[in-house]
Amino acid sequence: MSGRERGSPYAPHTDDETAAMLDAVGVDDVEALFDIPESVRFDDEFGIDAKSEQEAVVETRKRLRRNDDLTEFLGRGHYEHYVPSLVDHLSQRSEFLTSYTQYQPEVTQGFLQALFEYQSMLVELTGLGVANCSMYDEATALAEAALLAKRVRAADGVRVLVPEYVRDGHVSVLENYTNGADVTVERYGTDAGNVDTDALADAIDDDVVLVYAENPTTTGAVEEHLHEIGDLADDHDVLFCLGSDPVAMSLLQRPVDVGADVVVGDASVLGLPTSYGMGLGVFACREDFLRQVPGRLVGASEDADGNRAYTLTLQTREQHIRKERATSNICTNQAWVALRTAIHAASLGSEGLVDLAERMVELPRELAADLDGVTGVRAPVHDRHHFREFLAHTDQPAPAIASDLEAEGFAVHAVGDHRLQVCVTDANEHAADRLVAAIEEVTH
Amino acid sequence: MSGRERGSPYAPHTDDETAAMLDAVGVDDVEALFDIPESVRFDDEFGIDAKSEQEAVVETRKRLRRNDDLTEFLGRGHYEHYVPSLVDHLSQRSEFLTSYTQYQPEVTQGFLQALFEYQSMLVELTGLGVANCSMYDEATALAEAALLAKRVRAADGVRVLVPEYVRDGHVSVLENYTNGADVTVERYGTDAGNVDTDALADAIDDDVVLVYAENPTTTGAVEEHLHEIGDLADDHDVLFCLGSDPVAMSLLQRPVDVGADVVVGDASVLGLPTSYGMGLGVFACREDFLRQVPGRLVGASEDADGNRAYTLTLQTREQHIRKERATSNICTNQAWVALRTAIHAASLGSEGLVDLAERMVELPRELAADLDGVTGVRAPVHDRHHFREFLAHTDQPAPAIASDLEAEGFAVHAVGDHRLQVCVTDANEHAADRLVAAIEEVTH
Amino acid sequence: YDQAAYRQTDDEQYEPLLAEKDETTTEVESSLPDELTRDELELPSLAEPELARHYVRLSQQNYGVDSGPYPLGSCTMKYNPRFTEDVAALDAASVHPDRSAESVQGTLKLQHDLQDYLGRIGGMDAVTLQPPAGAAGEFAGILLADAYHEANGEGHRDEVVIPDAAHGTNFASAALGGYDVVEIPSGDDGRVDLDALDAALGENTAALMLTNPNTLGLFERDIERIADMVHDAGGLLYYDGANLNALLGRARPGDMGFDIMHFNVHKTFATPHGGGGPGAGPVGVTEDLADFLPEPHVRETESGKYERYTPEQSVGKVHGFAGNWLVLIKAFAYIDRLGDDGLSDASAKAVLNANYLAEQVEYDVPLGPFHHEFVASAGEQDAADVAKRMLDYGVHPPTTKWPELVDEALMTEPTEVETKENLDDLADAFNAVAADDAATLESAPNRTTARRIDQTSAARNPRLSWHDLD
Amino acid sequence: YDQAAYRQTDDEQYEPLLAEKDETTTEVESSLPDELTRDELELPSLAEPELARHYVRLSQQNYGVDSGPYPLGSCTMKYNPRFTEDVAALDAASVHPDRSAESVQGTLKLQHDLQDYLGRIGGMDAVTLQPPAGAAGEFAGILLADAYHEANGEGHRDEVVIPDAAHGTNFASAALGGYDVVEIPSGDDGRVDLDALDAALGENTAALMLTNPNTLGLFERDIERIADMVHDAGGLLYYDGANLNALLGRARPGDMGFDIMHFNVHKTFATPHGGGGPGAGPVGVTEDLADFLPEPHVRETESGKYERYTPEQSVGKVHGFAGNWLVLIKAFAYIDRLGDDGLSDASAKAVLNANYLAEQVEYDVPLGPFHHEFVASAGEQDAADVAKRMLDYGVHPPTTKWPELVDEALMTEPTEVETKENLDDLADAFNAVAADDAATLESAPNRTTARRIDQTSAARNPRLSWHDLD
Repeated sequence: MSGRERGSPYAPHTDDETAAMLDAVGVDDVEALFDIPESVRFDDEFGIDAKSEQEAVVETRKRLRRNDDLTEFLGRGHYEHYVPSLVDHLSQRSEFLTSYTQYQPEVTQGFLQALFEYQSMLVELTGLGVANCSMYDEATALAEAALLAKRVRAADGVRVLVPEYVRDGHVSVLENYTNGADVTVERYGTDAGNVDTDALADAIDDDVVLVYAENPTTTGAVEEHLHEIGDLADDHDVLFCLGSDPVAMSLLQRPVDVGADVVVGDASVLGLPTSYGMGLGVFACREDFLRQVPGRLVGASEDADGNRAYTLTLQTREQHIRKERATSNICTNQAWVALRTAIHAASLGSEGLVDLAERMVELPRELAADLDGVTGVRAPVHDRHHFREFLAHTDQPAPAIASDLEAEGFAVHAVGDHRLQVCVTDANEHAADRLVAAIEEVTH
Repeated sequence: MSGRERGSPYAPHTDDETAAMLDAVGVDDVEALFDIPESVRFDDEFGIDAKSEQEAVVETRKRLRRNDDLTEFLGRGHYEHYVPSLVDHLSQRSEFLTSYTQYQPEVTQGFLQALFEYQSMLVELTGLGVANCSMYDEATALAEAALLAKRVRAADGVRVLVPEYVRDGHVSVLENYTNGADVTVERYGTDAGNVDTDALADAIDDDVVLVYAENPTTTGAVEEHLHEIGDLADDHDVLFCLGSDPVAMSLLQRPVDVGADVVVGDASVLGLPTSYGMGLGVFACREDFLRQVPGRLVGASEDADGNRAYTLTLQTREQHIRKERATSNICTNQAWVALRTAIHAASLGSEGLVDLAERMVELPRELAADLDGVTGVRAPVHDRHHFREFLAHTDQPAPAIASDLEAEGFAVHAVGDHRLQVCVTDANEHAADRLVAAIEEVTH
Repeated sequence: YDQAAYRQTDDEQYEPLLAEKDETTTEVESSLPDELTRDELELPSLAEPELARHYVRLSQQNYGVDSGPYPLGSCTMKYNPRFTEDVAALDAASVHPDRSAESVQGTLKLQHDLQDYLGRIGGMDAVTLQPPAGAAGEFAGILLADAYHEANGEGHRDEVVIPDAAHGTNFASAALGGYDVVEIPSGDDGRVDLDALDAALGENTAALMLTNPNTLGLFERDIERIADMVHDAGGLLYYDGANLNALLGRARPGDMGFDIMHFNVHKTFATPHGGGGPGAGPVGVTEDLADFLPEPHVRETESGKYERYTPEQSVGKVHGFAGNWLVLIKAFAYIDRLGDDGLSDASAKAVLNANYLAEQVEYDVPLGPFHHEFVASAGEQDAADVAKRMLDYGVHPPTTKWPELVDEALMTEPTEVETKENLDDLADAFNAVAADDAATLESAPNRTTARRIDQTSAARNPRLSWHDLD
Repeated sequence: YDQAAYRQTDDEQYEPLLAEKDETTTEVESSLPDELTRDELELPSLAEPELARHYVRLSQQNYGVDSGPYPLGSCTMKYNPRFTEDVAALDAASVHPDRSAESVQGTLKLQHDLQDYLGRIGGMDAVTLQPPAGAAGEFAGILLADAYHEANGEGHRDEVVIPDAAHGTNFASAALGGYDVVEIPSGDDGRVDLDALDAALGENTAALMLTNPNTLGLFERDIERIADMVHDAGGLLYYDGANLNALLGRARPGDMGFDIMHFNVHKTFATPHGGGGPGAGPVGVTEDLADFLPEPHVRETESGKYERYTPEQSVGKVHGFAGNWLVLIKAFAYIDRLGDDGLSDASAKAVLNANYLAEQVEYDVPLGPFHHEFVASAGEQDAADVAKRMLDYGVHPPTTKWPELVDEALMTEPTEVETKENLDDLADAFNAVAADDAATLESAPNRTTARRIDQTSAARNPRLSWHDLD
């Protein structure tokens, strides 16, 4: 640009303007404004070359193109559904994308209303009284649930029970977040892909603050013992936290009806493509925990003219006011993903969501049956209903099969030595027959 | 959607609403509203299956993926420059993309101003007094220029002279558009890639209404005889129409300075990627032709509060008012492409545009020199300055070389039996060395 | 200071003229000889943040279909599905028109399949995709008719007959083709007056150009008789596709006796109008005219490949390359998504919406029965004022003062995308304006970005670029 | 009727609540046994045109950086280059986190290269990308400190020292890690009070968390002395990266003696804040702490491939998968585009802008010299009212009432993306408000989508979903 020195392409200063501003500030050189002792001055370079936009696009693209183009049948907590084009187009609008947290509600009514609508959808899906407007992901939301349970119970040295099917990584996050609060995380047993309620009954006691279960489970089974878990939790005055997602909740038992006190999960199953694990943490709970809720809440109010208006509310729970006594340290959350999720959900509507969910029951049923027809494969391993995914037993070593399948263009999970986990949704169902053929191929 | 019958996904009617509306209209069935004689009723089907959005995306994508992924060194009137990302993001904004022609200026000030700015840029680039806010492409703009010349001269049975280097297809369009006005199109000679001014002097006469030349020419030469052409045209009271584009005009002789009365060209070289020939017809001319200008014009005015406002103006030239006596039949033009071009041009600014143009002089110089080093290749054919592209002589048959290059992943033009035409811009320069190597390879 | 995006103020009007912001003059220096270059260039030069803000703000001063109802009669402003933008933006769609046929089989197949779809929808034997807009399609159609008559030794036919209520483009396109226009008045019922038609037809008739349903929203019930009359006179029947959205799956121009037709892809197939274009105006013809189509045309070979070829008696070209191809991709994707069910339902709902709205509007609505649009009469009010006042009620007004058959015409086409609630609200706006007094109308609009704009001074004192501003 | 997009009216407020539009209840039917399914679901069900209009309208009621200056102190709201959106949206970026390392070499290389870039920029030996936001980065840093002390047999250290002017997240993150917070008051000069620090440090000190430049925009000139004091006490020095945009290319946390730091990618590397996130909070550490980083970490092998591994004493995980990866791609692309020159210039211009604006503002601006932000005092005025009134002048106000060191603080950070003209206009807005009377301030804003919103009743009578509305 004319009169603009080389530098940041996003700093708009012409040389003349820079000079006038330096003059106004009273220095000759911008370096004079840096009040940094010489001894800690950095006088080297990072060694990163400046590039044109075109070059920068090419550089990032070149790296990403090293990824193999595989058709993924992967799930285990991160899922893909077809995202309508409109989600991209609307969420990319400048006013949404480039805004900050809604500290000035009078000029951010649009985003506040979108978040209010997101919260409302989660309230409808869970049946619980309160949903916040996002956590990072399912793992951190679960951790926040445990901390909420601890606060609600106000107990020392307590335990949280999670079933064996939960991903190790999620448990690690849970432990990391709760260690500081002297919470111990314990696993309890499962039976044929569901919670083993006897094992849970044995493990549960009055020093437990939270028991967790999932529906569907990480290995894809529909959980059939939710009422019993809820009852067991009630018996011991323990909070019952259910892990689920908006698609599953649109079809499966409503969390509030099985006694869930908190619902966590990943809502980015609507709104985001596969994103290397980027998520949208659901956090919904009973209304009586309202003042203990972590994260941001949008509430309805009125403006000076008496018109309905939205605002962040109950902020005294939050770190920027309550500091070390806050209900959470969260500040930046996943608002824009929540916007995308809300758009996706609204574009499906009730019926679209239920239809999608029902397909998530039928597709794994069909694929499991097809795989069961392959010699040396037995599917599903557990005699359960499944949602999106299921385990398959393989006579041959599963890791080798998974590796061979990559060469054929498919990605599946190997879980242990003789189990594959296969996830099928609207995003990959078109390739399900080819997957079966490929598995047949590589196992013979 | 619940309560919504199968049909158009973009018709929002629920069954209840449809029923209520039919009731209000007083018919039982929507078919009763179609006042079509039975004898011409269509009672068959088109045989096109309805699809989900996902399926429709896949279907179109599947077709397009049959295209080979070649690095193109193609030009000859359709060019690619890197389009900044912002052009896509801004032009895709709903308010721009989904609006109609600005018949109600009070609610379309945004687009009107953008088009006014586009016109202003063209006025600056050409030096001429008036630029309209778009024609379809260079070929149709040239045709409109010929028709304008005929109107201005008010002559019968007249001739238009175009140089030999113009694409046959463009001449065909010109002939088709002007036949009805009894205009004859004649070619005149060229010399070493430029206009042969002697040939032009021989051809020009008082029955000529327009003489056309290009800068750069379709084969990439910078035209060195513009002043002479302008003088020849003046001598015979003939309009001089120059073909160019915004990038070339930012560096090469200013059209008004060489006596151009009309400038046509393709402005989509800024703003659009390669698009199978989709264009943006430039049309600029002397101010005294104002009432004869084809197409739409945006003008500045004031609103009732005295504030500056923009509006379509001089509409009495247009078909919707003047009908068969209009200056053109154009209605829908290329407004959205003009918006993209304006954004691209503004993002480059004067200096960015001039820099880009200068690279378009340097890149073909370098590439021609490299190709000249290949045995059996001589480049450039013409001892001229070049812009973006040039002709290269090949000892071996050029069509066979072009065909072999496709197998190597490159597309170039074969022009005649022993000439390649090679176009190099910021969009493909990264592959120029590989092209040279590939040509070396396939010619040995 | 410029007001933030969320609100306009009266006293601090934002006037974001690029040129006034940061104009810079660049001295041109080049490796070229001085005499071959210009001296300087003076264009605004903005850093990206300001550029983004400029256009975001301009966009916010613009009304689109995504802003609300846009019932411009004969313009068929319907919702533009965004997935079509995505497929048109695919890398694989971005190829040069001079690529070899072998290397762009995907593009050729898509061209071929769209030709095929449009042929089925219009009842036509062959379709060219080359015309870059509806009016360009009309002109191409006239060219084809011209070539046809010429080839049949009927080159003397130099008249095109057009009803008075037809689109202005019909007249201009015929004139562009070198034809004399014979305008015929409409009958009292708003349809073609057969006597007038009969009188107009003759040995010099090259074609009749007809819109059906016509611009009043009325189906030309006598279409078969009209076709016979035109054909008996040796002329061709041309179908203006502007109102095809009213007939999808119910009637086809080819079946009605039309020989040539154009499609307006934005009106029928929901491609965005983009503030004035680009459009695309594919032209369909019957078998007799197929040999005259522009080149290159695309066909499937016996081996299942696709090739370009020049029809035997091709008229040549009507666009420098292949027309507005990116727009055509969007049209293909739309048709492919909707299929028979969707296209047929689109027409049904478009017609239902127009009829429903016509019922709710208190202005006089003469003629009928209507298909996709109706023309109300503003009566004693000035239709242009009515439009301005409707802006104050937050809706886009209909097309005004045309066709002239109806006094102070309000030509209204809601399309299939509006809900009943939207139509009720739109009717409320119509009816509120109907009750407004003349002074109110004349001073409207009051709630828009700009108030009433002085068209007269704009035309009398044309200021068409920055260079013309103070 | 809802007003068109271009203008709000007072009497016809658009209230587009999805739930009020077209709510539908769906009876759930399934192939699953009844007892495993819910009975019904009641969510709004909109056809696409209405959905598009709903969100387009909502967006138009929202202020973003593309709408104008957004000088929220400590939030660093700078322009978000759009090309980074494009690369994050590439198909190749969309992979599942459980993919084998062999099959996602591209993603791993990008992770590795971003780790490398951040290490160079921060002067750190190793960087994890896993924390999904700045606060999550703080917490991860505390975890690392905890593991480090534990591994060194210093598990008794249970205090984290934090200056009073620090971000609230510092306190909350330390608490989340199980630490007691020892808050120290700032000195009169707005910087760390060394005596207070000395008094706070001891054998139980695990870490000092420090922002530099601090939230007043002041560089902690005694940083080396502070580092020595903390290290002598056996503690670690934690760098809060919120204000790193002030130092790029001028000073690096690692060189100042910090052991752990986090980066806020939106503040320093221009990723969009998206109305509240997603962010990303990579954490850098010195060599001594590298073995404790979360798993999986990414490294290059000798063969030039990239692999995931678990650092020897890894703390485990702080996010279920790999953090907010799509955001990190944008950060990489930004850094790669700007390079040394651009990053260094960004800091220069950010600091110049803050100092220039501070000069133009007529409110009292105590302390200094400033780097990227300054804190003015609204004096007798209520800073929150000042903010509301600034909205009427069309600009986004600064952060208010914090840090508490300055009375009625107006914490202002224009960032490098504003032009001189914008800053002058912003100063005009500040100064106009400074001259406004109390009544005017209290009744503001008047020109916004909503007028002053009642926060008290929102909190007292929480209505947090459609179900709570009348």
